[in-house]
Amino acid sequence: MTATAPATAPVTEITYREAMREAIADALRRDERVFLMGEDVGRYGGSFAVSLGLLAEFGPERIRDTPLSESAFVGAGIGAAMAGMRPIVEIMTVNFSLLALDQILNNAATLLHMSGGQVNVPLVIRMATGAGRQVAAQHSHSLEAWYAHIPGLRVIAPATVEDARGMLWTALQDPDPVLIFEHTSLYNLKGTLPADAGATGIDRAAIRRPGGDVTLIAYGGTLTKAMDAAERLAGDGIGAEVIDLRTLRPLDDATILGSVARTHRAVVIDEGWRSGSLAAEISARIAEQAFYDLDAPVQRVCSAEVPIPYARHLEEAALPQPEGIVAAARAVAG
Amino acid sequence: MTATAPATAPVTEITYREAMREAIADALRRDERVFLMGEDVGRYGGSFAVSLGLLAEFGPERIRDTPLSESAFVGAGIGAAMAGMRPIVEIMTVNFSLLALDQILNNAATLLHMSGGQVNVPLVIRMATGAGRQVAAQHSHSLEAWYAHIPGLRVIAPATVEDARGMLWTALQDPDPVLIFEHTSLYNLKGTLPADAGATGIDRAAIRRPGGDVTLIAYGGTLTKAMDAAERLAGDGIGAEVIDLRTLRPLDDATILGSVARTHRAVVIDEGWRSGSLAAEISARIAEQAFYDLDAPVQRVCSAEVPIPYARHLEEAALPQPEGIVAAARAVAG
Amino acid sequence: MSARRSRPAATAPAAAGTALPAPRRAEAAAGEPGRGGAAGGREHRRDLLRRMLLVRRFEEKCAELYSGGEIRGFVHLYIGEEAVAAGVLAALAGEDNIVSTYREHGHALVRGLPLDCVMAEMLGKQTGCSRGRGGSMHLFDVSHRFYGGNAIVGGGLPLAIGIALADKMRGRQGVTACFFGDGAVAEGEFHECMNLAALWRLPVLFCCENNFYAMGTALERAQAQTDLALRAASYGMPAWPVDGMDVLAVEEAARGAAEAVRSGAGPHFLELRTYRFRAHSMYDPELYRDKAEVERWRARDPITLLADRLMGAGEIADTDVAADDQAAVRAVEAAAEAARAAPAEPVSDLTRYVYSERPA
Amino acid sequence: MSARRSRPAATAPAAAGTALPAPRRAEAAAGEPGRGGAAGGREHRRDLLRRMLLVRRFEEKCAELYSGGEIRGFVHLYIGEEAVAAGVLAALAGEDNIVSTYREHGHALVRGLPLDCVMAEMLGKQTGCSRGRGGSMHLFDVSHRFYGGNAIVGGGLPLAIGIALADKMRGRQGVTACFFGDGAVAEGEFHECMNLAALWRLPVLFCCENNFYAMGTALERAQAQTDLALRAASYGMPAWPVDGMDVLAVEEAARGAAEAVRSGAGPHFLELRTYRFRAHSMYDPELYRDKAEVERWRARDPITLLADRLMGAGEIADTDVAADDQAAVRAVEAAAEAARAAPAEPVSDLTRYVYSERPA
Ligand SMILES: Cc1ncc(C[n+]2csc(CCOP(=O)(O)OP(=O)(O)O)c2C)c(N)n1
Ligand SMILES: Cc1ncc(C[n+]2csc(CCOP(=O)(O)OP(=O)(O)O)c2C)c(N)n1
Ligand SMILES: [Mg+2]
Ligand SMILES: [Mg+2]
Repeated sequence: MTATAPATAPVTEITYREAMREAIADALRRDERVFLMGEDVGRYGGSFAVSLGLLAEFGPERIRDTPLSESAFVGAGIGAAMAGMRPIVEIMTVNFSLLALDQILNNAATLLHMSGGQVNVPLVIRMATGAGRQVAAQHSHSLEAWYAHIPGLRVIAPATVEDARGMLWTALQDPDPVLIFEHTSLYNLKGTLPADAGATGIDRAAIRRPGGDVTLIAYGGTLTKAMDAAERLAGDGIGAEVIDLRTLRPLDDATILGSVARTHRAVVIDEGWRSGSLAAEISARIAEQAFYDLDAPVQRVCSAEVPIPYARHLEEAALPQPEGIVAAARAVAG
Repeated sequence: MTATAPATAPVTEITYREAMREAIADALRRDERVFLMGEDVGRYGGSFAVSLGLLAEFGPERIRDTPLSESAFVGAGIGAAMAGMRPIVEIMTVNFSLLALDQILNNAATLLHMSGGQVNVPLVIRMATGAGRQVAAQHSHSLEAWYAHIPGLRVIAPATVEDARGMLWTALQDPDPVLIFEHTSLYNLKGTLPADAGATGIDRAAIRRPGGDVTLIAYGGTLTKAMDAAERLAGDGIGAEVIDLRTLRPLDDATILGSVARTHRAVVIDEGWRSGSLAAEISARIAEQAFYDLDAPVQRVCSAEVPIPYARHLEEAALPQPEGIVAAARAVAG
Repeated sequence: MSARRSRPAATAPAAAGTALPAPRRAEAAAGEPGRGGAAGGREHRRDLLRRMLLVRRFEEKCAELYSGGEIRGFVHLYIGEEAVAAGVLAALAGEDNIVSTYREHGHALVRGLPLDCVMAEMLGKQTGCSRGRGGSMHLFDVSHRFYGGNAIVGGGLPLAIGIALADKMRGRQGVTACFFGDGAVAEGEFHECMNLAALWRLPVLFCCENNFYAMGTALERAQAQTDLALRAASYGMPAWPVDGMDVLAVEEAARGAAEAVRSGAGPHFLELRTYRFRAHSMYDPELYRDKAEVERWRARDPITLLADRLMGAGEIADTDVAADDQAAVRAVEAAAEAARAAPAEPVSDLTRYVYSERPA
Repeated sequence: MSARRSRPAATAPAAAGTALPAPRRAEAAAGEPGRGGAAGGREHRRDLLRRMLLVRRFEEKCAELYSGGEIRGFVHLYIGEEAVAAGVLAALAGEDNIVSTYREHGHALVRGLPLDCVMAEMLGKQTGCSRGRGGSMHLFDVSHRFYGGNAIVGGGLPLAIGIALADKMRGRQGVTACFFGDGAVAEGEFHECMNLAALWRLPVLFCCENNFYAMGTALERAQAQTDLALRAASYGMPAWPVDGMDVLAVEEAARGAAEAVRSGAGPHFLELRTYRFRAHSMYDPELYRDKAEVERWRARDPITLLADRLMGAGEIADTDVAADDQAAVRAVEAAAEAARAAPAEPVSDLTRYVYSERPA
């Protein structure tokens, strides 16, 4: 696994979408076993334009458009991985991944164990996730928690341009299935990257902003909101440390607990519905392992327990917002 | 909703399986809109023999065998409920429910909200759940936590003969979709019922054994294990209060928190994999709402994070057992 | 009507143009959108034109409001496909049920959902037919037996099966029309539902809107068997391809099929060959098809086709068309104004309708 | 061989009995189970008999061990269906891949998985082919390209598609044989996989074991179209029904189809008509079929059929059959003893193989 390139390399401005595209193109160039497969990844250019232009460079065998058959093409990715390829399967959004969930749980995640260690599934599945674009109930799911529940999977959520560029290659080196969640609100995020940016680790959470009074734990689409909240809290003299989980399974307990040991207070921000959210797992872990460190109960800022509505004001009210994070942080820090 | 019959009625011994069958037959007799639909519910008699004999009494229209098409027949149940029927859809086991999950989440749970209150889905879905019979990785799931995450659903888990007899009718009166999880280890459970046993509530948890030192929270297949552990703990002079959740969504916070307020200690027992389990949600809620009541961190006794293996000794080691519950209870109570 | 593709033993389709039997016709209010009215008459044909014009102008207004940021989310326009909704729904009665997709504005309007409610829904207002919660992809109106847009490709098919099953079990007359695209045919649910409907002889009218693309994926790159009527016929149900740009052909085919379904002959399938003139949704560079192809199809614009035909036959004058068009434009403008002025659902009601409201 | 059911334009099946081309035959160790050996020869036919006997005696032993509580969980016996595994696998080479179902003991044994390993897996031992983690429904042996039993009906089909896709992309010779039951045909995944395989012309040999029941559900109560070869042919792939009780017919059909697949003609489909003589799994009161039906099928026991034929042709004597049978019984007994004596996986290794072990 290559470390991030030194800061001396020339730096370019790039969007999250472009960084992801670069990562895919790079993998296709470096390893002939890699191919990209999914609905409209080719001629259409990807429903979020991530794969735009790749068909021209790599051709229809390796930028492989599929019919609307989520179970079959995800399962085909599993089979192809078993047989020596390194597929990147794109499920257009997490909303449609339910149709492939049986394949992911009962085959991808399970074959290695069930076969007594014989059958590896070196597969990467990418999917867009999350709400915030007024696409209503059936298109706004955040089901990362479900996937993070499954033994045998690794689940990651790049939330920065650097990770969009760097996590894919590392995921492709993993002998086991890796799921990558890309929050749709991030695709237009801009950032800078060294021209020779390479792979990043996929094992550890990152502290995106240090602070001593309260730990804000976020991932994917909620990271920017947490950073925003931390900025506002700083105005009030509250030092918020912001953790970007990066990896949702396995969770990086050490980074989380280390921070809580310093701040004694935590707020978990998660776009999933509150009951049964990933935030619940994190809250439970902190309480289990750092009970005596805590000065206040861990707070969760999650989505309201409602199918996400279309109307803008209702959708905004349903999702975690910086105001809510600030309020929760003040409540525990106060 | 009828209350449980008075204890003066004659009492019969009955299994959980028979109680469930009685409940179905009773519903079919009382309401002509009710029908049972699923794989092998008719001629085969139900894969767990729950519906054995019902075909003869009610005929193939109302005891409706389906092809192996989980998505279609669950969705058909939703449609039939929308159009005025009161279907009981049986998914043979939770393992196959993944194939119907899109219908359950994106239609059953969501239609009412998405239609601005117009489309009700008065549907009951029953499914067998759980491990313990050496049926290996693909047939041993406990995914109640996933379903309990979904707004719009009500999720219940009868763990006693009385509830097997009583919860279905109440569920059928609900204007919204209700999922019933039946742990396969319970079907042979024996109990007594008054001959005129009727409906029971589906809103509240039940305290199955009172105790003052520690609260054991269980549901479905783990209730017997918790009761067993409580018995052993009593031998050590530790009074364990055992809560049977009964309803997994919405959770009955009042009963849980009321008990913890008395005992100051809690152990949650859940056959789901630990990370992202329902136990995590319960643990997080207790910590959030009863932080200052707790004398020790909430403990979770869950399944090991491994696809459930076939070999008996491995399977036993993977699942929650009374010994582990006793140890966890001693750890918090000690 | 095109050749029948069903395998033997299936019931013959009812003769084209068969009049609706009395009981059902009595139920249908003449002239109301979505009801047949005097099938075959001159006024009826002009009504078909009016309905298509209404849909066209509505869609154009949506595109405008989308550019202005008043409509958001995913919006899938029906422009070019109007003859399908207008033709199929003209063959249905009030007792029939409709299940649709995310590209359902046309179905909703032709079915007779109040224009104001549909427009208000597009703007996410309380007066919207789904109280602003659904938006473009989730129009509902139970009073019109319009069971919604559905944004999961294929997701509506099982619902249609179930509604039809309920009707059958309750002995209720009623055809359930289920719309879906060519893309849905690749989904597993399509297969499960075709089989179940045929096996149980359910009163479903499957209306496959074959516009030859699923987003950017051309039919022949998605289907080993591109003859979709043949695919459906393989389940043993009568199935026809229909010229989906010719509203009269659509209505005729739909009427025959609906009659057969109604008479207990089990599910029927129409492959309605049509084309979308615009992007898949609002953002779409349309890299996957060339302009010439689009132009070829535009030359068969269903509205122009019908208008020319009626004018050619001397049934209407060009001034009639202009008048109908202006009426559509005005109605749509008024609806947009009303929607703008309409109240928003209060945020305090966010969690209403997650569960039913019960008497306290 | 029965009539071909494919639609036009599909490649003609290879002539029955075509010899394997040299490179592949060189790979196959003669006489090893699962390899063709001298196709068509007397010794080969006796091998087929031996393989079927081995499966039969293995299954009977499993039933016995299940009653004794030494085997647990779900066990689905293959008794009555042996000709399918024996015939199909005789037509495959070592380079070919197998994907199977939960009723896969027969496929595993005929493919040549070591008897001891298979039996040890049944008993959940460390020496089992899946180290005791899989049990009856999850036999695996990657060295034999045996990619497992799969306990989700239809769940193996996408895997087979994917393995075949990888072979095709890598330019690797190899047919992927995918076994599944008649019940799986109703699942959505079946449809998605038929379409994908046909669309991409993948080298898959679909082997539908039609035993006319899915648990207690008779084919005609599950399928609107009960001619399953016709169903498959509707995707534009060559498909035949085959007498699945006649091992020679199965082998012949499979050889022709496998040759065609290998030569790049895309997926082929065999509907192997067979019958299970016993319960679906170990507990099953068999309320759904009558004894007379079972007896009719038992009269065509595939082992007796072949033995009688070979004896009738004077190829073997009844003493040969008895000797082969006794050899099978002895082998199975020895395997059971070895499995009993084998060690269990230590509990401390419970969480091994959830993730791959990495060099520290
Ligand atoms: C299960 C599922 N997969 C993918 C999508 C994304 N998607 C939305 S519309 C569409 C194309 C559908 O094409 P078709 O069925 O032909 O309908 P059309 O848009 O042409 O009317 C896709 C892929 C979805 N909504 N649902
Ligand atoms: C998706 C799914 N649904 C239901 C089951 C339960 N089940 C196991 S085997 C079986 C019958 C399958 O029949 P068929 O495919 O004909 O195979 P056979 O058992 O006859 O060999 C059923 C319903 C399952 N394992 N997977
Ligand atoms: Mg289309
Ligand atoms: Mg079968």
